[in-house]
Amino acid sequence: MAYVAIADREAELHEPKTFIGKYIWSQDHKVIAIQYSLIAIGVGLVALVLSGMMRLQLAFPNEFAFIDPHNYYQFVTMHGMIMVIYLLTALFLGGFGNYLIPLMCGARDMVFPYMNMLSVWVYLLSVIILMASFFVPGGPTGAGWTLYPPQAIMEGTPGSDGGIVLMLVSLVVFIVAFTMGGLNYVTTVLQARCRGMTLMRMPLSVWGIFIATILGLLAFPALLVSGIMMAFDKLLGTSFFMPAMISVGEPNAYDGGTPVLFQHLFWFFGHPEVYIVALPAFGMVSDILSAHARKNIFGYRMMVWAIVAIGALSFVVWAHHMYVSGMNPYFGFFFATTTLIIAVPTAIKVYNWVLTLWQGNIRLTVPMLFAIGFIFTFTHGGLTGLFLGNVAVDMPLSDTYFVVGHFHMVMGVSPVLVLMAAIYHWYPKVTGRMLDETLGKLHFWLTFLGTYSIYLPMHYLGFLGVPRRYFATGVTEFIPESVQSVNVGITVAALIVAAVQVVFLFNLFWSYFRGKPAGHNPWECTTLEWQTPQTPPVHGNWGKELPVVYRWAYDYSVPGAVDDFIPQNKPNDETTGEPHETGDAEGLHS
Amino acid sequence: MSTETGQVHPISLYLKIWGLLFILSACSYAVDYFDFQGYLRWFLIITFMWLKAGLIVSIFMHMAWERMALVYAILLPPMFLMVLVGMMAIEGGYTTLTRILFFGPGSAPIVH
Amino acid sequence: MLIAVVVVLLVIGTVIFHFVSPWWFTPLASNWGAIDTTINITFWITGVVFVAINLFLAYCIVKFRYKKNRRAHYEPENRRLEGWLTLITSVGVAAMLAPGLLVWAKFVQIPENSAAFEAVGRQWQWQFRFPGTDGVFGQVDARLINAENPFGMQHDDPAGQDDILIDSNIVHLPIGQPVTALLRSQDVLHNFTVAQFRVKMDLVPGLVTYMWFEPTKLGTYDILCEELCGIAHHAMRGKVVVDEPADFENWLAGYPTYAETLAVAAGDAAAGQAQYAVCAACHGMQGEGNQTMNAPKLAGLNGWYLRKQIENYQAGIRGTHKDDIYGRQMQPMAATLVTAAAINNVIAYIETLPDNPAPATISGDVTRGQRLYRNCGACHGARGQGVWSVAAPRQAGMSDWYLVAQLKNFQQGIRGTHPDDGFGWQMGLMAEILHDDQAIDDVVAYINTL
Amino acid sequence: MSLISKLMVKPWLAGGTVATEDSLTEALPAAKIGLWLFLCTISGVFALFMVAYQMRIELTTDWVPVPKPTILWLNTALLVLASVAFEWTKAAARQKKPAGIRASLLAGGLLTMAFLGGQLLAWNELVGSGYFLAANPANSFFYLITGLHGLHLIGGLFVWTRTTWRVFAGYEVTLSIELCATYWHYLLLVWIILFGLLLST
Ligand code: HEA
Ligand code: HEA
Ligand code: HEC
Ligand code: CUA
Ligand SMILES: [Cu+2]
Repeated sequence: MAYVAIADREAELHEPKTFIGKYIWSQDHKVIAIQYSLIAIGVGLVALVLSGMMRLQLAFPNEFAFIDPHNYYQFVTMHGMIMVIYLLTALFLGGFGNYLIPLMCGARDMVFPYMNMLSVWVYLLSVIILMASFFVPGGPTGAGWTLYPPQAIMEGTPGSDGGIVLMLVSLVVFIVAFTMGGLNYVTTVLQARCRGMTLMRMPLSVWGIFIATILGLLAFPALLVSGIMMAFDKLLGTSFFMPAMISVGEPNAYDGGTPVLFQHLFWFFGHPEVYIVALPAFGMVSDILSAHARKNIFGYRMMVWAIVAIGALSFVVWAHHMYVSGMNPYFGFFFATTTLIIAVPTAIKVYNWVLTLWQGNIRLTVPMLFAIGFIFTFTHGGLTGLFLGNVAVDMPLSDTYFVVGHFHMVMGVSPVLVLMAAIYHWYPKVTGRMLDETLGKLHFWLTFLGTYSIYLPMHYLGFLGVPRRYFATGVTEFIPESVQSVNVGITVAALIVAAVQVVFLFNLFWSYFRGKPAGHNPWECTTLEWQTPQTPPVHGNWGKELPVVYRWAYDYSVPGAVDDFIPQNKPNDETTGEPHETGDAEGLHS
Repeated sequence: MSTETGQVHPISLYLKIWGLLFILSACSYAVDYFDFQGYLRWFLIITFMWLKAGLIVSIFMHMAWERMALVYAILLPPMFLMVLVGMMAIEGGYTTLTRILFFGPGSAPIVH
Repeated sequence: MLIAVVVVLLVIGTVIFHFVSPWWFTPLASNWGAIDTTINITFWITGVVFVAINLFLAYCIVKFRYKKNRRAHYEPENRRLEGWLTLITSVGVAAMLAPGLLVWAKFVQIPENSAAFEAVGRQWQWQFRFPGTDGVFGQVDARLINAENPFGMQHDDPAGQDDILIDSNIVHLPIGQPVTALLRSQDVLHNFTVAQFRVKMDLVPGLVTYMWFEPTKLGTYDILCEELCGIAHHAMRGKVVVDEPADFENWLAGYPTYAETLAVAAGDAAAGQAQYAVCAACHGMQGEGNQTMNAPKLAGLNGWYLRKQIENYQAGIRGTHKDDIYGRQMQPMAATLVTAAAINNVIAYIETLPDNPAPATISGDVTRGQRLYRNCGACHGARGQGVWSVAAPRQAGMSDWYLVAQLKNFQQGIRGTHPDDGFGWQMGLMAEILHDDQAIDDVVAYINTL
Repeated sequence: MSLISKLMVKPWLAGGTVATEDSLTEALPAAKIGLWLFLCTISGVFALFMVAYQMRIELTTDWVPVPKPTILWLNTALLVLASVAFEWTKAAARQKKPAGIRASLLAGGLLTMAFLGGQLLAWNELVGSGYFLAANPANSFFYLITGLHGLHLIGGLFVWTRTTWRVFAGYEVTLSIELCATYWHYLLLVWIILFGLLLST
């Protein structure tokens, strides 16, 4: 077993001595995970504030002197980009990926700890560069998170000088950071699993993160390529994406390129990207549902295949974002078909989540509430995706608030709910203390109901034809007055939801010092991370000996067993052939 | 099922592969020489390119002696890329067509 | 428990909301009823799935809530069940996809009998072109575009000579006639959307895209740009008026062909001088403006803007609002220029007048004004020089008190709200971002520094 | 066991046993897997540039092919030699011949630097005869693609520097050498494909 030897290379574990070595330049995957998460949540809060500002303008047009079209478009762009890349991608893969992969696979650390450490600092650098663009003349770019040229690099768009350049640089730096981390995650899963942890025994969280990382490694190059070429167009005057055209009434030197090429490249990255944030969420929510329903995940193999299938298919649907972009219209047939096909594996996942609850023994803990909320919102958002995927139906809806409603429902809230579920679920392992339950429930109810009332009405604005990325609708003959009141309602809900995140942050902070001590396995889970000898796990995770895995990750409520869960590292009793009596994994908690 | 590491391959194998590579390169140039046009041209050029790449990867970079999984990992993404390549070829043609139609023959490609 | 109740309530609420909400498609005005039908099919299928899954979810939560003595059922998988679900889902998906693809097949094929018109977009204006009697569009070239040739026509293309050029945000189309919109952009990406027609398509520079539809209802509809195209994206609007064929022909006849636009004689400044005598009474001998008469400075104003405003006054688009006291004075004056040649002559004369900056009379917070001017500069030019392609006039060095007055007019809807005004509404939307009189003073004070 | 049959396993059946499966990547050390993954990623980058290249050429009015300076052939030979040198180093490392390792490793690095220098000369020659970056899409792509390839080699040289230093300091470096060799072969392959593409258009 070659990989065991690798997983057990104690000699190579870099033991930190000083404070700096332990918390700043740490090579411990758990510390790195926390660093990633804190940076991501920090920058995510910026994006949250920006969304609040946008909502203020949309609900009360021209009431707030500090919002004009110039910075409105900057807010939209930065909000979208931060949320998708710098918050969700970083938090799921850099944060949870780092924390969970070694623990769930039974490894001591990532296989390249030094590179892992570099990854987080390079990520921080990319965030700093991004934030710096707020302070250059002209401000950050306002080209929309899709950064379509020619607009993104031409006069008439906010931040078309410094802002867009810093954005591109920041993205390139982010990609470097992601690649360093990503190589680690994939290699660790391939190489450093402990004895007995076969591929099909891995928890779905690991599967989700694993496949998402592979998607990232293959998709980010497309962003890199399009970003570099756009930077050349901007800075060196090449014409990769730029045809002959005028700019503010004057001819310019570009000739011959085509913006459609950029869109193809961007979405060749962009569509897999949305699954990069969805797949880890799919995986983690499966584990959470299973643990709190005290039942094995239903159809484990199908769940794995679905993750793999969704990952693969996501590379051949990109142009469903371009149905009305002026590309060759015959592509519509191909992409509508592939897009709707992708709904089938996704549907299976939804069914299996619900069927996991069926005949379970459901504990309505806070993580479970969030997970149930996820099923609800994701189903809704996925189904609206089917409208958009069907090329003819997309035509009236594209670029309206229907699209905004769709992607906030699938991306702006579903994975976010999973993140929250995951934080409530794994916080006890990370800190040794429980998060406060009352505050947690408050947080859940306001977030869940609040976001639904933000995003549901948006779909209807879209049917009406209200366009997205509009600073103000002004007067049109088909948009009735009542839309304004809908907008006010949405904004009020958004502000409430934003405010309740403060409660959550307070909870995170307060429970760290005052929370109820958690014990080593408060939710009675089977997976390995709950079986560490210490909570929180120390550097090296497993004490003297690596765990050995005897079963899959979902032995909940096994008929005949004493407890309703059997940890993965628990062997059968030699005499009876049945699992050991006690729920404690012996040998590890001495 | 384990493979021995550090195996030694006969020099003759390498020589044969070099030969093949030369033939394939010759084919690539032949495409130019016979002046094939349009999709056929791209199809041929890309096929030869992939064959060459495949040979080099499998022999000189020892892929043929690696495990299944890596082979999958190395073959699948190129397939997606091929979809992209094909689509982009069509897209390029489509764009050129509208340019000739509306912006005049001056916009027609003058190369190839 | 509560969560199950809430899920049920949300499902019921969503369904009720769907049926009672007044926010739904605007009534169809084209032949694309098939799109609406496909959407309805999609609604029924996805709606049933949504309700079924979530009610089942709620049921599970209630039925299988935690009981100390119960064991969950251990069932790793159930291939039969999963197989059936996959099959049903595939059928459901196919039932949505098939009609969708049929509609799309109809959309990509332009019908034989369709007539073509061209919609040209540029930052933040629309223009239109009809092929004229020969039914063929002349070829265009983005490199030829300038204030004199706003369409970028290729001069020597015979097919282009009879093309009808409509340099306005308003277009008319005949009812009952399938039309193909050829879409062309002169700068960045734009998008041509008329909500009532259901179809939309992007305008891409370096490419001509198309879509087709058949207007089926008389009326005036908004054209919106639905592809982010810069700072005034939301202000890039046009109108399409669906007419009876005869009215449409009349309207079209009012616009010049390309050959005719070329034939218009250049203005004669000497002839214009005589006509300017009338204007000089208010605007001053040197066109320097006269605040006591409320007459702004004219010297140095862009010629294309002067022409457009004179035409607006003549057509009653400007200077007819009941609160527009000074505009109403200007209106009869503009009427004294009876012919197009007269207008040209006057403009030619005004262009010869010495351009000295008007004295500054407004003071305000220049730094704040500069921040606000980031928005204005996109159209009026970073140095306030005026930009023909956005139809935005020069501001630097013009009468500042007049700028203030006009901004207030725009804000109060005194200017820019006439239904035939193809440009003013844009400035109206923009003027709204100046929240109070102080902001107006600030931005004008900054303009004075340019 | 193929990947497919691995994915068909019903994991709940073997409860209580230490089910084993041979690793997907058993024979390779982690660093090699990492390198391979990295190569996949950068292959994506190069391949996408080629996609863009191929599409851009398809639609252009203004494509004036860049002359290919003859020095490029020489450079190609240099890079081939560098690659051979690394293969040689590998052999020397396997046979534990320190002198051979040192000589061939140095040769590999120096040949690479010579290649890079040669590329610069080629650029110089083009600029000298008026083929500027932004003048024509063919030029843009030429500089972009060769530049990117060069950057990857420079990145490789950093690792090479570290390896060389460790060789001279007497550490065990067989793995590093193997990684370098793989990387150089890979970049040679990329260069040959790119060069072929540039020549054929
Ligand atoms: C996490 C992110 C995420 C996810 C998972 C998805 C999932 C899907 N998305 Fe979404 N999408 C985005 C994020 C995401 N999307 C974003 C960010 C944008 C906008 C980008 C921008 O322009 O700024 C976007 C835009 C977008 C568009 C472009 C719209 C436009 O611009 O005009 C389209 C069009 O096809 C689309 C389709 C889909 C489809 C078909 C799915 C499918 O995968 C959904 C599958 C799920 C289900 C279908 C639900 C579960 C199934 C069942 C319960 C059973 C169903 C049963 C039957 C059908 C019988 N999405
Ligand atoms: C993950 C992605 C994500 C998330 C979470 C959100 C959250 C929100 N979004 Fe965002 N949005 C986008 C992605 C996202 N958005 C994208 C990609 C665009 C397109 C940009 C473009 O067009 O270029 C967009 C555009 C967009 C628009 C359209 C603007 C326009 O077209 O003119 C609007 C308008 O209302 C809006 C509103 C909101 C609101 C009110 C919230 C929220 O405030 C909702 C309520 C809050 C939460 C659900 C909590 C989330 C908490 C955190 C993010 C912080 C920290 C996390 C932890 C503590 C774990 N968003
Ligand atoms: C989207 C483009 C656009 C933007 C942005 C814009 N304007 Fe204008 N502006 C116009 C157009 C077009 C007109 C001419 C309207 C007409 O033809 O009636 C105009 C006219 C004006 C006039 C009247 C000038 C005259 O001589 O009659 C003033 C004053 C003015 N703008 C000031 C501003 C200020 C101040 C801002 C910034 C807050 C601004 N504009 C932003 C397009 C714009
Ligand atoms: Cu034009 Cu938006
Ligand atoms: Cu997508």
